[in-house]
Amino acid sequence: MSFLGRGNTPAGGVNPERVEMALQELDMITDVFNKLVTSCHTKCISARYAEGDLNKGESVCIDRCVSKFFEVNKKVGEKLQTMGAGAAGAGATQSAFGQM
Amino acid sequence: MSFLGRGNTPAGGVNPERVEMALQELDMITDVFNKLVTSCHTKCISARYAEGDLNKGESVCIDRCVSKFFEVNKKVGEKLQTMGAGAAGAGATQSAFGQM
Amino acid sequence: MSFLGRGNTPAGGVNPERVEMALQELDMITDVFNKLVTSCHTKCISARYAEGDLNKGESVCIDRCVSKFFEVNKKVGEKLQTMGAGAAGAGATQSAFGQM
Amino acid sequence: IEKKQMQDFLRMYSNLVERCFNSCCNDFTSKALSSKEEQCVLNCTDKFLKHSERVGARFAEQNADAMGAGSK
Amino acid sequence: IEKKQMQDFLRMYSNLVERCFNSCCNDFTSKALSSKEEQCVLNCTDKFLKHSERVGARFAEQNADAMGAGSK
Amino acid sequence: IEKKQMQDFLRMYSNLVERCFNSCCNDFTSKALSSKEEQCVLNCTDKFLKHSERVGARFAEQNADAMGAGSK
Repeated sequence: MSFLGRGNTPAGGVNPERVEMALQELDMITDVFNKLVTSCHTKCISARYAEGDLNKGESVCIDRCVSKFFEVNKKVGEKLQTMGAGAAGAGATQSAFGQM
Repeated sequence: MSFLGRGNTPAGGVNPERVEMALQELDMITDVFNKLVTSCHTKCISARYAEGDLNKGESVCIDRCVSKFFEVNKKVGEKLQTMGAGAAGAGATQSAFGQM
Repeated sequence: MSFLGRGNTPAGGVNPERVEMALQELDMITDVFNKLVTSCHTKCISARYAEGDLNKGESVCIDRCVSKFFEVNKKVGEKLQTMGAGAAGAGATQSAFGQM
Repeated sequence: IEKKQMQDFLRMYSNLVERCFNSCCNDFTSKALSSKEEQCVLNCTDKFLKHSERVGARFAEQNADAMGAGSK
Repeated sequence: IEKKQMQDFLRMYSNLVERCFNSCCNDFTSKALSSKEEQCVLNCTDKFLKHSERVGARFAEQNADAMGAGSK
Repeated sequence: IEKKQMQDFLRMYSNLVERCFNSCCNDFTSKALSSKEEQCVLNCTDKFLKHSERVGARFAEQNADAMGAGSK
């Protein structure tokens, strides 16, 4: 699965609704990416800023941080699916996680 | 008053502007609700996550937290009204808090 | 330079694209202003709220805080320019900082 | 409206991931989730949804009360 | 534009509620606001608006200075 | 799309200013940036961009892996 569980985009012509959906998905990915950047920055980067380069420890930490974040994303997605995500989100869950 | 001080919606046909306003109001309520969820989560939920259920203390805390949040909302609204909310917001204040 | 490096607006008639850009710029300035308010509030305002007025120390702190924030904004902008801001942002950097 | 619900759901989802990641993952000596971290994430998700539900129920009650008071 | 001002105002309002709630309310043994909490909320609101005004005034000055420097 | 990139860039820029200001500036006995603060801001900017790049590279890899696994 891709980050949003949309591995295979259905083929087809361009229509406005599809463009709209793609933009929405892009927004979502940007949002997730920004959260990832912020979380791993907090976890891995010392706030003293004695130098401008990433040191070895920070670099390794970032790699692991991204991995774990993806794993957490997967676990949360699975958990939401098994719970049906409550009444309100149920329909949306179907479509967003249908391909995971 | 309701959360946004709009107890009584005026009757009338559907027009685009009204739909737009309703969507804006919905956005605002969603925003407030999300802030409420986050604030009460911080105040009431232990970050250890030893179990998945809300315990008794957490549940009671949530109920009180929501009550207090509404009271604070009311106090802030009243205070803004008495202050006129400064030059810029004055017009907006009128319309948003006119029915409180 | 102004905060966004747009000292001189080119003359010309009103067209929708220009209005769109102006609104985008306004959004950006609002965003920066809100961040400034929040940062300086954190740095300068005691969270005890024993009184409603700003005391002398808080007032002086706010003035300096705004000054420093602008300086930091300038330094970050210059740094981004010299770095070319990486591959992705390069085009955007051109247009946003061209007039600094 | 439907589009908005979808967006709200996705935002809630990414907030949940962020929150549970930040609370549960503090050891970066390994790139795999430990079983302790995994349990923490599951509990965090579970608890957050129950929390949101309870807040939502109280929110609705308060709003209804306020409406009632307003129309008196 | 007008719609945007309204939105900005409402966002400011909800931020203010959130901020003052978080700073002033830490006791959840009761569901009513204590008089101490209430005073704190009023001061917090008052101070926040004065703070924003002052920041706004300095912001405008700095921006004007920067503009002036740019057109030299 | 282009407009969106511009917006994302500007948001990144303002986030960077906020972050580096908050981390580096803690002394308000003067209104000018000290040379120590200035160096901190430069390092903070530099490091943040390198951090974002590295996160981006890992993000892309993980996404590609996930896609591959999904289409198996």
